[in-house]
Amino acid sequence: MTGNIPFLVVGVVFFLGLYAVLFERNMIKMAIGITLVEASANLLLIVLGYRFDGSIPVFTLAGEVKQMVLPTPQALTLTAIVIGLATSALLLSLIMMLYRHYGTLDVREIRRLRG
Amino acid sequence: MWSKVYTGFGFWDVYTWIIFFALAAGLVLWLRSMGRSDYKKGTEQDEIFYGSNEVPEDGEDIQVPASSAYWGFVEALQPYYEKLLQIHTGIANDYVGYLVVTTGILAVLVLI
Amino acid sequence: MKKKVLFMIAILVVAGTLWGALERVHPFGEPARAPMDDYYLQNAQEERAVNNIVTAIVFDYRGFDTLGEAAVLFTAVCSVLALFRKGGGHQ
Amino acid sequence: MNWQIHLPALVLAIPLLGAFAAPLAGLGGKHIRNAWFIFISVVTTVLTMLLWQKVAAGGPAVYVLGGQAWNLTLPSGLTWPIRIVLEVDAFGAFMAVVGGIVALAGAFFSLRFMEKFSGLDKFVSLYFLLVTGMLGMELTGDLFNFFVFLEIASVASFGLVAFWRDRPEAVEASFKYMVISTVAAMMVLIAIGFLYGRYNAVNMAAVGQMLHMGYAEKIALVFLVIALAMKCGTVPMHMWTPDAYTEAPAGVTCLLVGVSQAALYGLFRVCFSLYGASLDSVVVPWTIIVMGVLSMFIGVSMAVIQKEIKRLMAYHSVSQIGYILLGLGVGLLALRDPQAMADYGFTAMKGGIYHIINYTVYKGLLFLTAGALYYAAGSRNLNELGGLARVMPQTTFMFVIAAAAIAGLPPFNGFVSKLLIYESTFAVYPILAVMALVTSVLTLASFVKVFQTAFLGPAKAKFAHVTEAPGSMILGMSILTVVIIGLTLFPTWALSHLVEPAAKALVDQAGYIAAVMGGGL
Amino acid sequence: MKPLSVVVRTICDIFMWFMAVYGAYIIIHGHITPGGGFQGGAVVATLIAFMLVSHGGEKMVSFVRTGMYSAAETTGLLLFICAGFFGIATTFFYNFLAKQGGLFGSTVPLGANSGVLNSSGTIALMNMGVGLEVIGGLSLIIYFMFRGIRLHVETGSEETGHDR
Repeated sequence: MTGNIPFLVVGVVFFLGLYAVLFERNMIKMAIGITLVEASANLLLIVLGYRFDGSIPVFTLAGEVKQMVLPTPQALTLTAIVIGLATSALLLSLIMMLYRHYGTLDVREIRRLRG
Repeated sequence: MWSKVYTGFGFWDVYTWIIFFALAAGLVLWLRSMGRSDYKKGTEQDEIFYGSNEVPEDGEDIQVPASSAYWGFVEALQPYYEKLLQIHTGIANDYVGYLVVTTGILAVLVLI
Repeated sequence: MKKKVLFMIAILVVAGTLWGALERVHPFGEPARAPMDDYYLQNAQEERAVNNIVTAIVFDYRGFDTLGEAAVLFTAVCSVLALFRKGGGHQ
Repeated sequence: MNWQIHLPALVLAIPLLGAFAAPLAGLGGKHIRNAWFIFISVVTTVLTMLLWQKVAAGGPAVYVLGGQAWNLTLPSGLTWPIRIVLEVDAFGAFMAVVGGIVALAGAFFSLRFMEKFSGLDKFVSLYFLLVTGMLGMELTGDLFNFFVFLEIASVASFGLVAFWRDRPEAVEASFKYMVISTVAAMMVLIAIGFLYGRYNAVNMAAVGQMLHMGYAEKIALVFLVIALAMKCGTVPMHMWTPDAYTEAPAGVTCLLVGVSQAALYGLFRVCFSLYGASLDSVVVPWTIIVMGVLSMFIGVSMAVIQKEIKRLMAYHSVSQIGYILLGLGVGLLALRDPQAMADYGFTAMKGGIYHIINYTVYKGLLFLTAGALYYAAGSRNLNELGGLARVMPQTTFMFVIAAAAIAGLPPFNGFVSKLLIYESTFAVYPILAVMALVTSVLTLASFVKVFQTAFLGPAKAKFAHVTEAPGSMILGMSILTVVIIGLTLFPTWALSHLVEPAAKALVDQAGYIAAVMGGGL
Repeated sequence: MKPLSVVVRTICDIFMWFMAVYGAYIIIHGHITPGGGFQGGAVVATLIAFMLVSHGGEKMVSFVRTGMYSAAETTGLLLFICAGFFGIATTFFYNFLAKQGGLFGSTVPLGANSGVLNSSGTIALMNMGVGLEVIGGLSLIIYFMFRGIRLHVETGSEETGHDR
């Protein structure tokens, strides 16, 4: 059971991210929540690809290697990190624009579009 | 290309429909041509009937605004619409919340 | 208030099922079978003359993903630039 | 050498090249940029049609990106693909054609519509990236690649929705869409992570071949279904739809309709081709059906009370998505029972898939006419509009056609697909067909309201100066009008050449897997 | 943003060029050592953030030529997609340079080795393309987000759109 603690961490980070998105009123905190959800997804991929006693999948000056960790999750995570970065940059820019228009960061006051 | 669309219970054929439509239109036009033809332009017959009131110049005063359309329908379903508008809060938290709630419900249903 | 409780339960259910599913994927650190990754580890260096297997996957075996990734970054840059563009009429 | 084998890759690479080179084209000034915009759009649309023709003639097209040969999915005796494989079966090619048509119409429309904005280089780039994302979701055969294209489409649509950034509502709509959509995209990524961890493969066909229903797979299915259903705007995750569709520029809204169809494609690709035969319970089909019925009814009843023309149409798109979900959900319900499939399931799927093209085309046209109204009259509020049929006869004509089609009036194309859906869902549960009929009536009612308030009525002094929309906008709208009339007059041809192969390809999970994995299961 | 103290500025002036060189190293050696185009590009783009923090916004805005960064971004992307297009004789994205001799065409010894820079074909080329793109893109994001703050302080000029 203790061996699976990384999986538990993924669940906890996902929970915290969703909590921040659902219950925080401040938009910046919501953005932090979204990046936490992204982090949990990336962590999930990395955790799935780990092998005990595995070294990094790079042969340069590697010495004697018995086995390497799975490389595909790392590649997928690289892509997912860039996507996460792109979305967070855009999200923060949108929040800046919203602050300029509405003069507040409280998400409950940004509700001209409803009904 | 010219055949019918079978639905398993019936069929749909656009050409039959168009022919029927053309026949009906022809019938209507024929009936219309049988009517009286003593309509004169420029007389009282030509004017808009507005409840025997003066007809306003700008059309805006005649038109029924869109928010008054289907007033009775909306009024009859008032409790339903109140509930519906209550859901559409416009708060981003709630929108994500509905997503998560739906996921939770479906997850529980699938796992049972 | 009722809504908050509902959301809290929903988050707990979703995160809990997520964790439960993770526990059943495979034990941590011991992927049961990894034919695709073993293929990369064994053959990538020979096929593409590259030492860094992750780079080989990122730019060759799954290169199209990386093109998409570059496109996402480009999209974000375009969007940010469009948001903060100098306003006013024509260019 | 036959260049047509590269079509699946070219369909994605050409708009991407168009997006990357748009800053260069923008250096040359307005005319070169516009020429580039139109040129790439036309080329993309033509390529999608060629791709459809190729798939219709020769079966599913696979394309191995970066492989030694385009069809070498399994190199040297391996039993799993190691590269990204584009896989286009009849359903994917059909969706690509639909997307290509709306992309072309939206491009023509945007030429004049966007003229008053600055930063148009960015607009052209974002538009092509949105097209790439949409087509990529429809052509790819790889789960992670699907996620990447989903994100391209999402991020591009956030940027485009907020393009008029001086309007607070536009930024607000973009923000709301972004928050919910990013969370959903991360759910997709987590689901892909599960499937990767279980089977060490991210290819749809390879995963589909090995799939056994277990705990992790169930959770992955739930996450994929809900996230993709959210992306196409089903109740109760539909709240972003009216906001985003209303605030995006009209040409982009037309394309966003196509993007929501791409998400729908992903949903059904996951349900039919990835899970398919191993989908052992009726929970997921019934969830899709229930979500469809809810979408139909709640969407249309919200639409009836709207005052803003685009918002009304956006709620209608929620309700029309419900029809498609209903049709294909009934098909999914009947998937494991050959008798039911032959009785009503296949008809329902044909109806659903036919409704996809119908919905995309007429909804795109409706959004374009709303944009033309907005361009000409400067208002979207139905309380203010009135009497515009006198000054905008062409727009009015096209609006009437589209409104009749969406309301399901015979003989228009919307009627045919709705008829197929009514008659097949009646066999499952009569109440479903009744709900669909009621929705159709309410749709007609709300479009009568739009027609009566915006186009009919006496001329208003405020709109005395209004003239007909410019030529390129009319051209963009008439492309879609021609498609609607074509689908109306030749429903049999459309059903037998476009829809039936797509439905067959969707049901045929073994064929989808065999195209990549080769041979039998 | 206000400039920081002279100590910070001096250290940053020296240090940021090391960062640029380090980033370039990571990009160029992407196929040999851990790292690659994105990571190296992010390191180089930190240069702008460094300058923004240490020297303040005015200096950064006067230093940055956005046209250069846009050009770097577009060049990188076009290099990337063209590297994909050139392989279309075989398939789109085919690695047509690997093990052919010539540019990036050397072979490497199997197993652990000390790395050959001139290897791996289009992988190295694409690394550079992505590196250029990320340098340009991230720098532009930082620059424009900062300018967004400044626009807020000044009076932004409004665009009218269609509400004539």
